[in-house]
Amino acid sequence: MDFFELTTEPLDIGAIARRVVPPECGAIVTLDGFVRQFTKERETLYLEYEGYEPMALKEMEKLVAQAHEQFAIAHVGIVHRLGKLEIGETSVVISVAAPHRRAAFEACEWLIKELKRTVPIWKKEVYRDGETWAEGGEQ
Amino acid sequence: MDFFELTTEPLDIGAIARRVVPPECGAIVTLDGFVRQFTKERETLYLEYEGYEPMALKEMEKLVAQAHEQFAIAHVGIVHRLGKLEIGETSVVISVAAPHRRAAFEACEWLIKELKRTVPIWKKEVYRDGETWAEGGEQ
Amino acid sequence: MKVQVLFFGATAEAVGEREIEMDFAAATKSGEAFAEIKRKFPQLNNHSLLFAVNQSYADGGELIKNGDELAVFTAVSGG
Amino acid sequence: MKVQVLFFGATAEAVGEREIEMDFAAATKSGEAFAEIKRKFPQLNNHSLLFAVNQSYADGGELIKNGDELAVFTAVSGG
Repeated sequence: MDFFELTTEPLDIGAIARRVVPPECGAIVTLDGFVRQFTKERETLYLEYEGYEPMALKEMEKLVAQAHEQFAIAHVGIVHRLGKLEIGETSVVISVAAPHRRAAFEACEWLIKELKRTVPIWKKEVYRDGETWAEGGEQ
Repeated sequence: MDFFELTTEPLDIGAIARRVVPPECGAIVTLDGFVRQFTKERETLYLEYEGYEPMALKEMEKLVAQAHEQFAIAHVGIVHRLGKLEIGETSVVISVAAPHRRAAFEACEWLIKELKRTVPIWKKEVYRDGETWAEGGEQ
Repeated sequence: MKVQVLFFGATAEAVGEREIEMDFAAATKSGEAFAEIKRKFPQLNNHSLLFAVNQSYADGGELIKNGDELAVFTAVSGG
Repeated sequence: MKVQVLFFGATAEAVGEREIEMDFAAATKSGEAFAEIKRKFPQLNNHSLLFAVNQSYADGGELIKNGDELAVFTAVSGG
């Protein structure tokens, strides 16, 4: 029941979390990343996410496999949205179900950190006064 | 934009998470607790949650205030469902928005731990072969 | 001095009531009041109990006043 | 020996192409191939770059084969 997907459609956090529920688990931890309106007082109008899609899916698959090695978790779901995103729209959802919630928190936090380091997806921030491709480590 | 509520209606995780979004934040961490089908190989048919409602709301309010003191977070939403819950239904959602996701993870984990210790809500587990009021510390 | 005493979940089941009225002497402290409730309902001693006065956890030292709302319940199990 | 070279985001913008074909000598290692790409597009040196061969991060030692898919991109910024 693990999954990792790229989509240009809006993300439904609840529906994604629900897909990682196994019968023996009682808690899901979900990270919901979304488009900030302000970054250091500069106002973002919208974002565009671009991915190297086949490599992004492979890297997401590796992260899920590594998470299972490192943490006592049941299932992981990762969905990243690509394309144009308005302010407040969800860009990424990572849901982790585990028998014990400690492992779910740890794995979810590890997964978002690694995703931001390794999965080949880039965001272009479009401001009132210009646009820029964010390069990693800036956030 | 903090909130803490009790309801007998089904919980929409995504809608709850969305309500804690402030414009300067980029991440929400959400804990979604739900009805397990199996606890130590015993099969649960359904659960009934009962709350000492006015005190539960006061205790939730205290937790939110304490979380703001301890963690650099923006907003917290806590909604606990009461009444009869079927397998797989969400019993509690805690969403924390923060400028930096580390604080959101820490605060969310602290809030669910404290909620399970202090907020006067009890669950009755109904099995095929009987029923029992869970008493704290058992989970 | 009349107070309401509330029971929930396992304590409501043990006592067979969700709410009763009890009468205490003036200047009764919450610890004494809860000891009296346990004497009145010895079946409560099968449980590990928590006590509240006016919707806050009690430390035993609160002075009970007329019209107060007391509550007796087991360790909470929400979430 | 022909390979595809892909660019994304900031590198696509710098190079002005999303995909080009390049020709390398037999037994070229990925590190040499990427050095040649940077010589061909010196504007890439304004960026901190990552390299991939066949959709995996490259360590510079991979032997490039005919038909391989190379990619050059900046530090990722998803999430």
